Amino acid sequence: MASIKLRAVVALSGFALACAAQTGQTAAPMKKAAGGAKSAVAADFEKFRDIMAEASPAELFEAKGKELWHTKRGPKNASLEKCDMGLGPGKLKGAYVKLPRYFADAGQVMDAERRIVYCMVTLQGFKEKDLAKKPFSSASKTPDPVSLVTYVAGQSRGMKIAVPQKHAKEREAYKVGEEIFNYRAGPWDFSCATCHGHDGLRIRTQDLPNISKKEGAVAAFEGWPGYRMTGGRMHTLQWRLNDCFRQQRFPEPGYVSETLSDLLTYMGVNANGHVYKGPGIKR
Amino acid sequence: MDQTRRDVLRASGGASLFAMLAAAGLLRSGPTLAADWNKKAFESKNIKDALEALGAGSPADSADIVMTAPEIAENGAVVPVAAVSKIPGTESIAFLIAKNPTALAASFNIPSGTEPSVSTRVKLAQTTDVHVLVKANGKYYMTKKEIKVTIGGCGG
Amino acid sequence: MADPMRIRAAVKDGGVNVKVLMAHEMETGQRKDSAGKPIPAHFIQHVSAMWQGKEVLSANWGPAIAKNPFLEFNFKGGKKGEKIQIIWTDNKGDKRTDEATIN
Amino acid sequence: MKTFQATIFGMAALAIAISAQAQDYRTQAINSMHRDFHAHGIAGMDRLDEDTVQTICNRTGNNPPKDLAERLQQDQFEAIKYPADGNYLGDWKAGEKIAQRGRAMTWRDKIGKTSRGEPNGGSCYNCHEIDKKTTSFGSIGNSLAHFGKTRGYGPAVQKYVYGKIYNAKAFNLCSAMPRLGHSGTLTEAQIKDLVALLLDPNSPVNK
Repeated sequence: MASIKLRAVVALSGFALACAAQTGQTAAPMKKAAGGAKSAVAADFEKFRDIMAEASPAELFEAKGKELWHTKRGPKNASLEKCDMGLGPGKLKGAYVKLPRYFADAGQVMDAERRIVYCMVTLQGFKEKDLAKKPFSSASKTPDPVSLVTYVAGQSRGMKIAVPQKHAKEREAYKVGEEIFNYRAGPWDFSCATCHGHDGLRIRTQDLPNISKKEGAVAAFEGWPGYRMTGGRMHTLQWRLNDCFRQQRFPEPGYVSETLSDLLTYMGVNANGHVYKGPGIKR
Repeated sequence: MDQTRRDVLRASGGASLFAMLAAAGLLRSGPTLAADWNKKAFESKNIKDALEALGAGSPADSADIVMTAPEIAENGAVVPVAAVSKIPGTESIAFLIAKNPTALAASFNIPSGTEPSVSTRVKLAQTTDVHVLVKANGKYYMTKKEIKVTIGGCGG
Repeated sequence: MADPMRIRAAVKDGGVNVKVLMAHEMETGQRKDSAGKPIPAHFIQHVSAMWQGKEVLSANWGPAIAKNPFLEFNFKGGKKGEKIQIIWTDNKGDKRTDEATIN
Repeated sequence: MKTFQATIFGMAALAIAISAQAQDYRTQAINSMHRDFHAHGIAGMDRLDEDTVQTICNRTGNNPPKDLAERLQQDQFEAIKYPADGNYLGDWKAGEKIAQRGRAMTWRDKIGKTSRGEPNGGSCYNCHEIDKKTTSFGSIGNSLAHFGKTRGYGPAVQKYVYGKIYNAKAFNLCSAMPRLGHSGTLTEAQIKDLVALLLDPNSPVNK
């Protein structure tokens, strides 16, 4: 029985070859074929995205985040002015581009949003459970950590991405992040790398950055937190990763979890050396 | 008229600033208020009705109006549009969108001393002509440009 | 209460260039919520820009202006250090006034 | 049974190739995900567990030794359920809708249905050019435009296409393409509709 089927496979191998490109590794010629028409459109998109970026709605959320940072709030009626984002309490200039990093007080590697939530819990007395309930922007509400991340990110505008790899835990986070990035599972056999591990791929008309290399990692780091034109909502990388895992057909990752900090360490380190433009605009 | 305007101002809550300005004698021409909003024009379903409601009739095509807008909008929810009028005596600039549920998107009054040039961002329901209507010395002029709205994304 | 605007006013080419971002839903009244109920229209109807007590721009808007609206214009006569005010009013009667210094 | 044997074989071969430390980070990654993820809707925690194909592809960087890949492909091939009626061609119009629809199998969707109550989509245009009229297509997969026109319409091609959509891993073990039949994403009738989209001479794909 098996041998008959085997023969069928051999007989069809010509077609199998024709379809081998479906694996994605040989998709490059396709990209080129579609390239001519696309590049003009892409150039037009870019031009108007630049126009948008000159006065990005993200600035509204930076302003809101700044107000939240300095306001006494929560059960402990405290501001976040003593929150240490890695450069010392209250020192925000250039902090975002050096995250995720290891924090001795928490004994963990933390990305910007994870650290802000940590500060909201330790300094202001909010409960992480409550903050994790509805952590992403909806049509009617932008959660406070989102505005706060946007504010903190804005304080690194024009600065070089320099995610540290000094501490052993930071190096470990990178390695574990890389493994998570490449881990295929779920009903559709997807990993992060399926879409974001190769050069020059698109889903529909959307370019997919290759996060395993610097150029793509920069493209993925850049523009977040981002104002999404669809729905007009401000989103952070926590949201982006959550939605990636949804489309990866995985179960849902925990908000500000270690898994996500590890993935962001992998991405951030790969993007190191590039000048961060600040909160951006997304389609 | 002056009295009415001041009453409206006082009722407008955010007017403390103007009360101050008025007291300081700075308020020479007060801000126009929402009462000016032309309901009929803004509720018109098509360009023709909107033009009628604005009293613009059939405006002449003009090459002296320059509209800047993308050929293809990356996202119909936020489409940057800008218009500059080179027609002397420009008093107002309006944007009208042919295939939106209501055609009139915005109307800007340009006082003397302000350049006849405005930029904003609009929503487009679908691929459509966007018109810029200029009123200058009491006469109306218009230009238009088609903006394509793409679908895209993976829909997951 | 409405969130603050972002106003940038700068002397440019002999005039003043003003860029304004306003935090507003600009709900069209055409959409439905997840339960299928229409979401009522809620949008800025009127914007006014003041400089030295003079209105340098006014605008009437419909709901086709994009969420978190943007406005840019230029006027003559403003100098560094002077203030401009932007006032918006929406269809529910909410309003917001913010001020910025020309630089 | 066969799968089990192949797995043992695979593990033995791989144990030599992979350093202890890399293995350690991998274990940490898996533990991390099991600790940090939670089930949401139809997306249960079991989705984090690898099956044999996934394990082998994960452990070899999607480049398994040839003999191992062939064995596992054979397993996958044998598990393909071909239509009992021997007919592979459905309705290309229905196929086009399935190809366009990107919704299925996420934590927002239902079993066999999208969040909007439509039948599951195949997400085909997300990765492939198919009907040239649709200009919004992805490039993760190759172009399928003029598929039948260039490759023929015969029963052998039909059977091949059915099998490829049902389980792409039967032909290329670490293919990026989901196993749309094997995973229960698409029904037999839906796969037939997709075969028709590519291979019905009247389908716009072949115009």
